[in-house]
Amino acid sequence: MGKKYDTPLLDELEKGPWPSFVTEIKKSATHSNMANDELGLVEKSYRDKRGYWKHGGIVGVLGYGGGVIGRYSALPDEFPGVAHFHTVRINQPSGFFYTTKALREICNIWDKYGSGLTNVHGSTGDLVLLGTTTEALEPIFAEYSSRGWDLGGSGSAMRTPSCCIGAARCEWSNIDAMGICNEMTQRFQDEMHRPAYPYKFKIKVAGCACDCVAAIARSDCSIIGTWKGDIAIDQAAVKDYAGKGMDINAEIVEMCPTSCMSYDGKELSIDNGECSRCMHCITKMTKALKTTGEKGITILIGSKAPIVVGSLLSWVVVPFMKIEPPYDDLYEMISKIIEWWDDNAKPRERIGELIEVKGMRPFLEAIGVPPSPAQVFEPRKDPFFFWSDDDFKK
Amino acid sequence: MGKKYDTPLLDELEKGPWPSFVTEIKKSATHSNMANDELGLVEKSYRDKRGYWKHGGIVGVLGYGGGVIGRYSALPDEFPGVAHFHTVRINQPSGFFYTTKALREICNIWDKYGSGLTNVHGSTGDLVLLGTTTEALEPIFAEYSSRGWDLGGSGSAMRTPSCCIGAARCEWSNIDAMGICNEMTQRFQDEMHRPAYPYKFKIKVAGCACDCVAAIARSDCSIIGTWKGDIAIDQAAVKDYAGKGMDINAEIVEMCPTSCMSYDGKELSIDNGECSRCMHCITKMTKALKTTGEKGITILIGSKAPIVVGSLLSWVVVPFMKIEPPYDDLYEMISKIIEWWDDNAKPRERIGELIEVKGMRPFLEAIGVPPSPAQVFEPRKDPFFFWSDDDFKK
Amino acid sequence: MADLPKGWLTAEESKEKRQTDIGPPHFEQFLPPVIKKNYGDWKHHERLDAGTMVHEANSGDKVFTVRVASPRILSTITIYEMLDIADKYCDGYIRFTTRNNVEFMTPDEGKVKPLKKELKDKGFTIGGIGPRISNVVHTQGWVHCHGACTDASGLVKAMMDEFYEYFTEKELPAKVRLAVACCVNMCGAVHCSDLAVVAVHRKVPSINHEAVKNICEIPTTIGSCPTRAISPDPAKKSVKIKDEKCMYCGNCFTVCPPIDIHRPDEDGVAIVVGGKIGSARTGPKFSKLAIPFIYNNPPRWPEVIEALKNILDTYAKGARKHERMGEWIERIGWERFFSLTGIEFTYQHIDDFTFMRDTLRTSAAFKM
Amino acid sequence: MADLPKGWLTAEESKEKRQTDIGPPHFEQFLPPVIKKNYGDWKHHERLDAGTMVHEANSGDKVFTVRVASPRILSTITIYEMLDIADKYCDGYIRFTTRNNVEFMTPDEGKVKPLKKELKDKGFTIGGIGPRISNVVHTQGWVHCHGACTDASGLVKAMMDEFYEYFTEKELPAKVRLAVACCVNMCGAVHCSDLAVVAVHRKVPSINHEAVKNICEIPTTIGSCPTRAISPDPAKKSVKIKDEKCMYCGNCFTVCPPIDIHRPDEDGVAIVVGGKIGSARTGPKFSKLAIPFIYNNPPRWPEVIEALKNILDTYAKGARKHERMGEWIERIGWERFFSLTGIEFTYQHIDDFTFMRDTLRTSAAFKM
Ligand code: SRM
Ligand code: SRM
Ligand code: SRM
Ligand code: SRM
Ligand code: SF4
Ligand code: SF4
Ligand code: SF4
Ligand code: SF4
Ligand code: SF4
Ligand code: SF4
Ligand code: SF4
Ligand code: SF4
Repeated sequence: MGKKYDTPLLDELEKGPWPSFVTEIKKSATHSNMANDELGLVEKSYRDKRGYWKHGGIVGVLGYGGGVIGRYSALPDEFPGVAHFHTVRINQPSGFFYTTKALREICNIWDKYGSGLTNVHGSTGDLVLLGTTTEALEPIFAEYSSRGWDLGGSGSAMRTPSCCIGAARCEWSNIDAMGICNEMTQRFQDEMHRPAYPYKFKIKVAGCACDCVAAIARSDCSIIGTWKGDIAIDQAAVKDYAGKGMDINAEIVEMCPTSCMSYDGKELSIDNGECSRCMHCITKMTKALKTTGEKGITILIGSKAPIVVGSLLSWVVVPFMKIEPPYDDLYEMISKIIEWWDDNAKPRERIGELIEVKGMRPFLEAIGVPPSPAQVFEPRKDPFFFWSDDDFKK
Repeated sequence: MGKKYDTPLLDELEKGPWPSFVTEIKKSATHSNMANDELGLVEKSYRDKRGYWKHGGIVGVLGYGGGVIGRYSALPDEFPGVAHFHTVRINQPSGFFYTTKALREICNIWDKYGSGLTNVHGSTGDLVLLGTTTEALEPIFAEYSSRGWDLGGSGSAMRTPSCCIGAARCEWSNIDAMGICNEMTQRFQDEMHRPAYPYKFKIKVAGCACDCVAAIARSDCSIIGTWKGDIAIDQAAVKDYAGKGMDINAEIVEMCPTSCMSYDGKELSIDNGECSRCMHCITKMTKALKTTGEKGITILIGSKAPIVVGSLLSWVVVPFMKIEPPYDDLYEMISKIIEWWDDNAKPRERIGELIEVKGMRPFLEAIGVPPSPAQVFEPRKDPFFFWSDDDFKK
Repeated sequence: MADLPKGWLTAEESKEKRQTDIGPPHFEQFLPPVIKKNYGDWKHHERLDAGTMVHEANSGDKVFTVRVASPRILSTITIYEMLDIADKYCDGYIRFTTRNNVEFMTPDEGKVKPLKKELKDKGFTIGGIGPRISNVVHTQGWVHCHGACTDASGLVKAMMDEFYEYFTEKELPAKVRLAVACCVNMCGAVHCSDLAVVAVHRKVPSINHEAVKNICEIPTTIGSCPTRAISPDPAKKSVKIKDEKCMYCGNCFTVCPPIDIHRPDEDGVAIVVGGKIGSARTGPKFSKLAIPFIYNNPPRWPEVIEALKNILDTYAKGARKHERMGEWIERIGWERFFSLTGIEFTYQHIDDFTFMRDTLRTSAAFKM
Repeated sequence: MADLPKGWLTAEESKEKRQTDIGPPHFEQFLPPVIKKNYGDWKHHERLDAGTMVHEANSGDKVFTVRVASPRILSTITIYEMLDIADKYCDGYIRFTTRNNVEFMTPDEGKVKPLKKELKDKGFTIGGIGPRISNVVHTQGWVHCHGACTDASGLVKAMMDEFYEYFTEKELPAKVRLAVACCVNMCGAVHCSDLAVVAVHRKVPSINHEAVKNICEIPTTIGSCPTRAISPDPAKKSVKIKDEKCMYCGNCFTVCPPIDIHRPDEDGVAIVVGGKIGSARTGPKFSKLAIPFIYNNPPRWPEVIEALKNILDTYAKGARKHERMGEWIERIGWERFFSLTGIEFTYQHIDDFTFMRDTLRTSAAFKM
């Protein structure tokens, strides 16, 4: 396909060293009419400072209620190639690893049915295929699913869980983040494909408190690996860091949020009982410090973007839980969490919002988790607290 | 009057070294029938674990709507002496200074008309006379007012302003706290005596951020003395503190919340631009450190107890204001603040609660105060902010 | 008209004598001369002991202050005793503090010792200055208030008997400000104190519908409820309360007395900790819930005293110099506060009211 | 039935081949052998330069990772280019990061240099590791979303051209995580990023009543409004909006398209700062408002870029090593952030929404 539109504004965005999305669209435009019209449409948006997309209609594949975001141009006559421009969300493999063979196959199919444009990956974690038509959906699904790929979530459903690289390559991972993520993705297939929840539900799994997958900020259920035990210190390695110029007092000891470390110029020591397991020292001295003892997870619940009541970060619900493959306990816990939400939420109410309305207690009681100071930064400030009949029986 | 009741429970509270309120009641009971019955009533309360007072009716003196708290016993037949047991609130002199002559006179009058029991002082700051009858109120008022004493506030009115000792005896006072308090008390006489507000309104004045009168926690309008300028250091006095055993690094430098101090074992230095004027270092080294430069006040608004929406601490509204006797500017500012509240509040809505409902902006606009980062710990977190036509004109 | 009690002004006389809107006397006339002279011109001060300090003015003048405890409920008789002492040693001046202690001042160093001796001899308690426990800010209790769900004065007496030495002598890491309130109206400082007691109810109020009908304004009553638990009961021309929504604050009782919140057998107190007021180092802080409930046990509330002592002792052991209760707790973390004190953490501790969002932990880092 | 495009499965074939609920392929088959072998058994790692790190396993094995920028909108053509390189140097394995960078891994140290050379030669940008700016988490923008009130990809391109060196080379005190969202739905990380841009509207939406009547569910529409600005308009069988209450969030538009929130001439972006996600040192933090509004100025939004640069430069100058943007600002205080950056503080900065109570300053201590 040749050049169809003059795009003086977008061309500006091909200048400069950072890889250009305009170049990407142009590349696809060499073989895709859809991508070509996308270029024209976006140029017009740049000129008019506004998008030209209509509200998405409900489109999808047979038996599934999600996985495709319907998208129609507001200017189908002017840009017929993007009259339909749906996206297809494909469940990414946990950890975003691919063989070139697999990814090439994915791309080949997409070249056949779609615009050739992708997002690798979407913000939730899906492999996002950007721009196809309604009639292409069934064959696309058949092509991918027959090769072992399934659609991701959309609508009021479980969304594709996502995770950090975890145990695969990271020495700090307290858990098999990818294993857990994959397992949960598989177990919640039905809930992902047949939206029956009050609203979306996202799971993200991080191997440690660094949270390289932003679980605590962007998932209704945030699973974070942690440990119960001491931080073992390799004093020779400490010396090595000092020798290489690290100012251990300034960079480590004084930055420890609990002030539980000390360094006398020779030996580093940690008052482990006071460590909050924030990860700072470990990240800066990975050769010298190693967690020991029991490994497990903290489950935090409720984070989301600002609509409707302001952004939420996830709240600690289960301070520590031991888990083992095939993660039945975790699956059951998440199921209970979702069940309570499903039973109580209004439509379009996320679980964090619901907990804020109902209070933590009914939620904790429903999922069978006892109160713990780990769940709060500080106790309540007002004297306005409820008593249940149970409390009187005690 | 002799002993009228056995008070085995209260007698327990005469044991132990701390001065006993029971002893006080008994002392008054030697000459007051009211105090005697009070003793019996309170003993009964101790036995039954409950108070025996009815809801206060509205009583007072002619032309005033407040200053007296009506109180009636729930058991007037059993304890006729406390059938009426009203309290009279008297405006304390700012700073709680008295001559023995004046206080003796106050007590003499009270012995004549009341139970002989007092609270010196009430939590708001009034000199509280505890227990009299309705018929005694007019003569009591005549006795006191003819000697220069007036009633305090109650009900939906300005309450008696209160202050720390300030310039009278405290080297840290940036303002004449007592002078300001007295001036405001005088200027708001009408508002104190003729309740016409939506609810109570309290003013407290502290000479510095130590806030020895709890202004920031317990007054709708909290006035706190502050300064713009450097902290002058007397290095000889620093040396003296060190010599006397003060660990200047641990006690001062490391406790400075802005980390703007340093001490090399000899000289103390302060990066004044980064000082938040928290007062810590000054309070611990009063002989070495002294504020210099311009003096003035910070006005904070809104603190109150937890009913209805949880406790509030006052919020910074005017970060810095220069003031001078006779404090016209301050009076006008407070008047504007009250006017906005009076115009907008529902009955029983404190100004802090109203600001929370309306937002800071309309309040600041009404009183003519520009936005300032000093008013917030941090800016908003959500992207949900209003724009007015004025903003577009700019 | 009935006979007036002895010495009372007649109605006529009263009318004649009364003045209005005069406000309090100007403080100036009550200032000791040394204070008046050096007003606004003080140089520095020093704490001489738990109950004595000296202020030095730039003029070189000094004033010595001796602070004495007060039960705040003072009989005129006790006040007269104090005034006599003030006449003898302080040129007829006396002052009270914002925490209701009494201050005796003199510019004459020689008078300090005899003054303190006489105060002690007369049974007064000297102290309250410096890093100690000062007087307790408290409320009316059963002595005077209709709403009281505990007695404030009695609790204060029992507390201060226990903590007596921390007033008169022993130092703590920093000031520890105590407060007691006899209901959640908190007429005092409970909401911002280092260690405080507040009386709480635990049962939904009962309603005397007949009386409500006659006495109460229905919309005001409904509007008074922070949790919107109250709705109209048109049949009874009264109101009804949704049990699950009521958290027993008693605000409805304040505006409508026939809604009775008192249940002597289920009432008691909560203990809160970690508040402060001054902006020194860390800003003002609200008190937070430590123990949600202990039954009223007059006359000396031993369980409450024990609980307070446990918290104070743990603080005294753990805090750094100059570190207030709340600063100590924030440094070690609330999870550690609960493990160190052995206090049980309950559902009640978890905020479900206005500050909920900010108090739930949004971090994977905490102590185990 | 019309002719199928070339190579498409027929409806029949599709039906036959399709499988459901299989989920993604298990990741194991995609792991490079060295990763598979040492899975869960890594010892430590080291950052070799801005785009390279090496992990060492307890077994002694090593894996070298080279990270490459991606515009995230990738044409299949570019992906093929990457795959060819991965075939050549990485035994046919490739990975993407949670911030959409591409990672090339090899256990063979000797391959690292030629790999990097080829990547550079082919125009790829290596970097993003360590205390630098990594890729920008962003959203669809005008490229795909009906709601977009700015273009995300364009902004990202302009930003990263400016900050290019901070990706490829130059260090900052700590990681600086950037994000862009094209509307307040914030499909990404804006709410918890060090420095981020979010598109905002500033005018009350207009309502096409005819269409509302036909398309929208009225109760849902009313319920969607966070500030309860929407009420029924029975006459029009539609809804009306109370202007003073609307803060232009567009949630009504999401559930009811005929409520048009777009006003190209008054739309633009806000800049937020100081968020973070990890719990290292200080807990996760929300981003806070730095600049409430800058007009959309495509294609390169120079005013936005300048504002971001100003903030980044001020941070780079002022922060301590390892100190994230939000940690630096909290250490110096927000009042100082505004004075150092010279950013105007406006009414919009003062929270009047859900966090208002905790963000208003309740302390007499602040910097002047
Ligand atoms: C494609 C994607 C953005 C991207 O460029 O990557 C996306 C795109 C849309 N999001 Fe999102 N969201 C995407 C990740 C997110 C995230 C980030 C995350 O999941 O980690 C968030 C913030 C976290 C959260 O869930 O709160 C997010 C918060 C929202 C919201 C606000 C929801 C809320 O409760 O706060 C909406 C509004 C809605 O659901 O009505 C929304 C709605 C939408 C819709 C469906 C528009 C709409 O109004 O219905 C967008 C479709 C755009 C299009 O035409 O392609 N999207 N959305 C992301 C999904 C790709 C994937 O599957 O991997
Ligand atoms: C590759 C990636 C995980 C993945 O599964 O894709 C990753 C992997 C690592 N992270 Fe991360 N982080 C990754 C996203 C994140 C995120 C999420 C995000 O940015 O959206 C965070 C949270 C950011 C935040 O707090 O706002 C994150 C917070 C950290 C931290 C904690 C930073 C801090 O606040 O101090 C560290 C420790 C450090 O930098 O010293 C870290 C360190 C690391 C490193 C690279 C080690 C290092 O020395 O830099 C990890 C090595 C494990 C490995 O084998 O790769 N990673 N890291 C992600 C790379 C994204 C990218 O392309 O740039
Ligand atoms: C006497 C005193 C307590 C004391 O022992 O010292 C007191 C006593 C009462 N207060 Fe108070 N308040 C007293 C200072 C306070 C303070 C402290 C202060 O002013 O610094 C507060 C907390 C600060 C504040 O204003 O929020 C306080 C917050 C309340 C409240 C809750 C108001 C609110 O908006 O949160 C009420 C309830 C009400 O007004 O209906 C209340 C109501 C009452 C009433 C009038 C009872 C009622 O329900 O109407 C009490 C009468 C008791 C009695 O029978 O004597 N009192 N009240 C204090 C006044 C003495 C004086 O004038 O000096
Ligand atoms: C006398 C009194 C003011 C008054 O007008 O009555 C007072 C006066 C002084 N205060 Fe205060 N404070 C007084 C109540 C308060 C209060 C209010 C309260 O407790 O309700 C506070 C706020 C408490 C809080 O933060 O919770 C208060 C916070 C301070 C502070 C800051 C404490 C800190 O957090 O570090 C200091 C400085 C210090 O202790 O080093 C201080 C220090 C002082 C001293 C005594 C100096 C000293 O070395 O101890 C002041 C001497 C001035 C003077 O000439 O007396 N004063 N001081 C009050 C005595 C009450 C009592 O009988 O115990
Ligand atoms: S979250 Fe922790 S375990 Fe996972 S990649 Fe990041 S640092 Fe490693
Ligand atoms: S993990 Fe964090 S809290 Fe624990 S010792 Fe290291 S820096 Fe300190
Ligand atoms: S508030 Fe400040 S000025 Fe007033 S008495 Fe206390 S320390 Fe002195
Ligand atoms: S007043 Fe406070 S902030 Fe200022 S130097 Fe002293 S301790 Fe530091
Ligand atoms: S706290 Fe409650 S019960 Fe006690 S005096 Fe105040 S209003 Fe009355
Ligand atoms: S006690 Fe409080 S919560 Fe309960 S009904 Fe009355 S006002 Fe409402
Ligand atoms: S941020 Fe808003 S406009 Fe952008 S993709 Fe998400 S929903 Fe669409
Ligand atoms: S834009 Fe938001 S605030 Fe305005 S009417 Fe719509 S939903 Fe309500």
